[in-house]
Amino acid sequence: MAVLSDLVVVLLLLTNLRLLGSSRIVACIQTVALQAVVLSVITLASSLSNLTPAVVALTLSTMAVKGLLLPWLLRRAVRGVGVGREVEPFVGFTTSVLIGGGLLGFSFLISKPLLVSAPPGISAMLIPGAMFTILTGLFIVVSRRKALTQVLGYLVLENGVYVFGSSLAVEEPLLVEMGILLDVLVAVFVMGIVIFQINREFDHIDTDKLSVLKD
Amino acid sequence: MGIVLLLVSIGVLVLGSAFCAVASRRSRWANQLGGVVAVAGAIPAILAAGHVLWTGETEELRLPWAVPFGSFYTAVDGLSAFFIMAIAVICGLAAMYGVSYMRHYAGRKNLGPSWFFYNMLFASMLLVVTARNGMLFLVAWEIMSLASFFLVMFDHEKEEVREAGWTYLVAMHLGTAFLFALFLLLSWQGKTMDFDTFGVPSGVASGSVLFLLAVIGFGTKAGFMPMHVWLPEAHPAAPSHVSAVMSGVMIKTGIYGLLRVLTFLGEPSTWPTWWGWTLIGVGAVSGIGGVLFALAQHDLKRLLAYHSVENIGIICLGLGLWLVGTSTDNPALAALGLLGGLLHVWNHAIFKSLLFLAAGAAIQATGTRDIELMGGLLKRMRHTGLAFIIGSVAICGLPPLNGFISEFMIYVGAFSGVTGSVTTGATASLLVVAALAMIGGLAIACFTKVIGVVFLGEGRSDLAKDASEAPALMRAPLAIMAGLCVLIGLLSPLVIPAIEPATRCLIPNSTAYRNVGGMDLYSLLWRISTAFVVLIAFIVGLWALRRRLLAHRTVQEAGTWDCGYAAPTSRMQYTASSFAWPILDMFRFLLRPQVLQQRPSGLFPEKAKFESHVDDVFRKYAYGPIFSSVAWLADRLRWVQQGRNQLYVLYIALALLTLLFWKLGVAK
Amino acid sequence: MTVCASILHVLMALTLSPLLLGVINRTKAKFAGRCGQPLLQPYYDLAKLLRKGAVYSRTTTWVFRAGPMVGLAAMLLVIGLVPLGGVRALGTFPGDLILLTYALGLTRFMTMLAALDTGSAFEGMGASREAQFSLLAEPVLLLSLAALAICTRSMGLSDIYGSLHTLDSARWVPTASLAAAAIFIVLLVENARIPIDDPNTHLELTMIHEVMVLDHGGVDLGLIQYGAALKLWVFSSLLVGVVIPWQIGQPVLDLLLGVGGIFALAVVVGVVESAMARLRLVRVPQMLAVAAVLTMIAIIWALR
Amino acid sequence: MMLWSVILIPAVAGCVAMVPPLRAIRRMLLLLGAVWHSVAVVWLCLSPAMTAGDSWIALDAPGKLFLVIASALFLAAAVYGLGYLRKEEGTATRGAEEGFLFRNEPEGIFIGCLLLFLASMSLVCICQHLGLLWVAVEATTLASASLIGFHRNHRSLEATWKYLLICSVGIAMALLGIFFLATAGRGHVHGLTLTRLISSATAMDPVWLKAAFILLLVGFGTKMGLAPMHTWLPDAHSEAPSMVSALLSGALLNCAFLGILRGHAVLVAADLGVFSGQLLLLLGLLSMAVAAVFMIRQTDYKRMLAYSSIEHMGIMAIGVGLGGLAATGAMLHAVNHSFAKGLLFLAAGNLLAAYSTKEIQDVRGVLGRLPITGCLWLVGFLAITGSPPFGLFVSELTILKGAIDSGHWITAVLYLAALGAVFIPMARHFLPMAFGSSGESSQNKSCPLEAREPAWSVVPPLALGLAVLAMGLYVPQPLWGAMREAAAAFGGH
Repeated sequence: MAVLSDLVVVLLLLTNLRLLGSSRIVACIQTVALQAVVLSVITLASSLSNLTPAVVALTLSTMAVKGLLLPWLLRRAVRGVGVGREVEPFVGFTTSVLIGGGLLGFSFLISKPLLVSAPPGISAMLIPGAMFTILTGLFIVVSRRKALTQVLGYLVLENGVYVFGSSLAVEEPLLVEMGILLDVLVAVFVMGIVIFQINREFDHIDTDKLSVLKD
Repeated sequence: MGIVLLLVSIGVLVLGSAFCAVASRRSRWANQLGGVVAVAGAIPAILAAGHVLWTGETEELRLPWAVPFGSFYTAVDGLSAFFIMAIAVICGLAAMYGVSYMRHYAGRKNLGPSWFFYNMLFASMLLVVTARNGMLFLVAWEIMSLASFFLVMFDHEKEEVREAGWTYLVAMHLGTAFLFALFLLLSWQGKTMDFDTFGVPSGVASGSVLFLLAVIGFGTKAGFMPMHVWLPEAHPAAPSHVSAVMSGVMIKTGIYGLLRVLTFLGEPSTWPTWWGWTLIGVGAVSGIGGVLFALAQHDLKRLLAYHSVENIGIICLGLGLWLVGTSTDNPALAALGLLGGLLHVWNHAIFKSLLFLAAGAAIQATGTRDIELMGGLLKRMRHTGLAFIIGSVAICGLPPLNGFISEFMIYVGAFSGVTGSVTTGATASLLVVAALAMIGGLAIACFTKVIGVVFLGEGRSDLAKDASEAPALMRAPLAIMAGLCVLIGLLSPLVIPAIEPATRCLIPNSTAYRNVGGMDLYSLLWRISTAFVVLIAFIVGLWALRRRLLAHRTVQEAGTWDCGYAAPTSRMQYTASSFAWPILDMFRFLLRPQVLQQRPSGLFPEKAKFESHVDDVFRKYAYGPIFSSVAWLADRLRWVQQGRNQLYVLYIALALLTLLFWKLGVAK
Repeated sequence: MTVCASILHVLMALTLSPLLLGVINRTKAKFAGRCGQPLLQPYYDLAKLLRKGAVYSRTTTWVFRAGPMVGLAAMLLVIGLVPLGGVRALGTFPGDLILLTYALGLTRFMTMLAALDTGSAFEGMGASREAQFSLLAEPVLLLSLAALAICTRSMGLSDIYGSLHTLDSARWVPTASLAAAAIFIVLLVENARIPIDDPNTHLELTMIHEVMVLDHGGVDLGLIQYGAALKLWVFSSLLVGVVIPWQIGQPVLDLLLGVGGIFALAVVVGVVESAMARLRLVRVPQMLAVAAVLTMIAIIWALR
Repeated sequence: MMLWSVILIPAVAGCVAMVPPLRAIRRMLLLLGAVWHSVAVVWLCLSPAMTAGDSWIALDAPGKLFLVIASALFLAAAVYGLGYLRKEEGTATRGAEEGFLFRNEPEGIFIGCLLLFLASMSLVCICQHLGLLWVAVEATTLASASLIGFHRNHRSLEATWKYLLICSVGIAMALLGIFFLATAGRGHVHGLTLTRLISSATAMDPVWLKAAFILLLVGFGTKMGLAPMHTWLPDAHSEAPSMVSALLSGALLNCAFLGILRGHAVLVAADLGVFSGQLLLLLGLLSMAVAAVFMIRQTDYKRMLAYSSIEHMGIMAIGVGLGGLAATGAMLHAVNHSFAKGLLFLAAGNLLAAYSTKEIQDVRGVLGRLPITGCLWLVGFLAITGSPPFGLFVSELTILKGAIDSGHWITAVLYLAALGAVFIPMARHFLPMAFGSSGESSQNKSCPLEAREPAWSVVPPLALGLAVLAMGLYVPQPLWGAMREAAAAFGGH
């Protein structure tokens, strides 16, 4: 059982590395979708012992929203905005992957004291995995130029948090989980709208140009 | 009875000021109203102060006030009454003057607000000296600062006025910050901030810390030398009757605060001697520095403002002697220093307001503040000129006026310290004597300059040549104040008892001053009064003699003897710059004067020019650099906010990781 | 008895003080090898001036007329305050030295105003110099008197001078001599004697006191000159009280001794005037600074 | 029931307002929503306090406090907004900076989002369940995003974008923190309602608790505008319409603060109050310093106000961090600051309308041209800098007294220094704007010298100003008691 969940976590790590490595935005979107599937599997795996309908519903809806709806939205955005790939990010892709390795180690490091007093019965890989996903998300937001990529980064971050929540935290009431999911959905939706409008205002979404407001 | 009267007057003032604000649509009407309100407020306050000074007993009143730590706890004791008297008299007289002075603006400006703030200033000053609760005091204190700030801003169309206002506000605010700390320490862990719960928090902060906080906080308001920078900016900017009030009484509230706080600092005998030394040092610096800077000014009101710094210095010297006396157990030194200092508070209030008001009249008549453009005004403004000369004689501490009395008492105190046995007292006293003598000489130089250049000789510009005497309503206060100068000068033994209640708040049951060098203080003062009377008698006698001698002789008019030069013009008169230059030159190391001069050259030189200008060295070489360097630093730091989203998110991430690292000890 | 002596002293001061000027002039004349003006010349001048009419500049105001009167009145007051050696002053009280100094200040103040009232460039110049020098001279005088006060532990001039010689010499001699030197310098400055100022020069640019009274004439000038004479008497008696090292204890004799001393001092001044040249104006402050230092030393010694 | 109405009525009204054909009743809806909300809140305050129990929705003392603030401020903003929208109505407006034309977003969406914003803020105030709290806070972000982007020029869009991204990322951290809390309580606590967490706080695992608080602090701190996570705040406040800025800085920041307070309460209950207090102190002082630094050379008066909000958030954080008396002061300060800042932002809106510039040096002589606004501007300046007789003086002094009485000398000194350091540049920038003659500045040749001040533009700020003044002169016992009660929720007294 633990082996299975460990393997899934490893899969999660790999998706992160792929995100760091690839420059094509569509590919990234697919990866994020894949990640969504993976983490819903994790949720299932972590609560196999007591499989309530609520959990199932939640997992399915997560898969639906994060795995299908959001990617679809984002792809539309990509088509609408018409940017294919992330050109010249602040940090090159090879470097990003290397840094990703570093982040992985780092996340293991900061997870250690937490693991010491972690509640029993969860795989040792999970906390570092979640941490690593969160860090990856942050890193993408920080290191990429395109607004769309940053949205993706935000999604990855969100996924990391979600992994943590759904697997570690006690069974959340369905309402809250749904609320969280809804928020994420709307957030991405609004971001998409803003990106559209920005695109209309200055026919590009290169966030470099979005630094007029400063001191 | 006294306190009730006082609250009545405060009420009158607050209500009246509200009416002024409402009436601001009709400017002239608001002007009349404001003056009336101020006078109406002054009368009960004077009665209250008089009553308390006469009976000498403290009256207090406690009302609840729903503000944390606050209560409406007011009391009038000798010290309060002493200051109330000064405040009420000066504010009332200045208001009379102001009505006529402001009429001049009625067409162009809306006078309602200005009177609103004037009366608020008056009321808040009364409240400051009667408040017995920290919150109440601080609120009154800040209202006082703000009201005076808005009065300073009266002419806010002028750039320099706005600059002055800013300087003033900032100085006041920073000073008040120290007062916050001071009061909170005094009321340490108290549920309320009533004064009767105040005390030195043992084990938390020593009395010396509190003393220094008080000296800085209140000194900023009083204008002690390093913190005085706002004073020469703000006073010239304000309308003259406001300058009179600010310089005459408002800065004295700083002295009041210092004295009041000293009463919380435990048994006087336990005070360290260096407190007294501090005050004496501050006093010497403020006194000499103030008069030196005054000597260098060409702006009449700026000059007078610097003289306020000087006189605050003199007061400080007196108080310093008091502290040294108490701590070295030299009662005569203490009592005389305190009496002299307090009397000088009154005297300075009178003659400095007198000077400001007279100066205001001259400025309104000529339309300039630059003394180099005035001259010969005594012929056109006889009464104003006379008042100004009387004020000058008083402020120089010359007999037979009131200035001499207070300085004399400080001197005598110092001498009794010198001739005493304790040497610390002696050294301090000698410092005081030297400083006072120095100040006296410089003051004489400065005021001969002012009178000579402004009122004597011939008009130096057309502005001065067609000046005309001020209206009666403006001259009446001058007359009253001048009369007070003479009265206090001649009848000093009758004035001292009015100060004793105040001193009793600070030196309980001390009659030390009854013995000065083996003579009772009162009989000593009576002798001085006799001497003054004799002096006046001589003058009158000589005047009669001269009249008899000239009775049957020819008295004719002619041009000034100019060593054979036929056609002297008014431009050939000695300028203020030239008059002051030798002295400025002696002190150039301190004043750093900038000379603007064009030497005569060639056989038939066309024109020559000499002008000296002195900036406030503290503003220019101390505060200015600090401010600009901070601004520079801030500029360097602005790249932090440079518009990149990525960077901003990075900040968040870094903050998070650092905190996790630091707090969870992951590092180790 | 002592009171009679005091009154006598005042009367002598009022009557004899112009004679001092005469003595000084005579001494200078003798040194110059001239026979010089009669001793009583100052009296003749005064008498003549008082009989004259007056010419006033159109520029001037009442200040110009008040100047001489107030000045003289203040000097008369001072005469009543100054003791002469053992002879007590007419009026004395603790701290009268302050009144004395400030009365002199009043004289100076009014003289300067009167000078400025004429609007003449020269008189303005004179007033400016007067202000500069006097602001140094006044503290020196006050502090040197303070030194004596410390020495004798008393605050009234008469007590100071009366008790000075009763102390043991080791305590008062150094202080007194230093103070005396300082007072002598102040005397020269305040009374416009060479080497500070030349009372009978005719070059306005170089003058201090004289230039301030250029525009006065007749009665006013008379009052001024009489005032100047009294001023010389006052300073002389302040100095003599210190330098004459013994007192008889018999007031009238003390008075005669003191007056003798004053005239001797006048001769000394005359000698100095004929022996020395006039200093450059820039040197005067330095001279006063020296005096200040002397008083400082005197005080330190007294406090020791 | 009443409690639910506080959320639902605005929410429904908002949704209705978004329906295109209803343009007629739209503004009416806005007003109704605001008025209803405030009526309901008053009713709630008067009705006896309910015990939170285990319910998700309950009105405890801190929630009540912040709810009152939000409601009052929203009412003022709504009244102001009606006039504002009437003015903005029309095809296109000219941008203040670059001066090109742009089209505002549809009024329906704006009003709708305003009401939804109110609803979500009310939810934040009254919800007792941390997960729900997070949902609500994120909802406020989403609702306010389109308010900030009301003028669809590229400056406001940029601001919106930054706001969205930074806040979403930050809030995500907060969510993680909440999960950490849950994990810390695993085995002892079930569910994330405050009462449960607090009751069994001592049994929780300290390491996870600490980590949780750090995450909450950083996450909600981003929303609250604590340095160094404050970066979105100046942009958003300067680009949003003025009454939106007023809501953001007066109500929204408080809501975020409430999130931190909840976490702090749990830690206090677990005897880790010192730990969380220290962190709050640290970030508070840092925020004050940052605000001071960026005010010195500020050229845009709305950004200036934004930085002052950062400063005051710092002050509140310090107060709460100190605990005890200071915490009570912080609660008082929250009220005072919201009103004063609301007043200033609304006044700033009038300035922007009259001078059509945000540059400080182009605005001169307001007293001459807009007398009432000028006075309000000065009053606001004095109030926000904590001069008597205004409320902020009382609260700032209370916090200082708390610091001194508890012997936090360094904090007290730094706090005073920071107050001074903020005052100087503010005076530098505010005074020349109010005073002087309006002929001096370059811009205002364009618009008429005697601009008129309609009632809607001065009455709301005037009301707020009077409120602040009253708070400074009269803090009745019930009010003070309420503050103490609110502070008591996290170790104040």
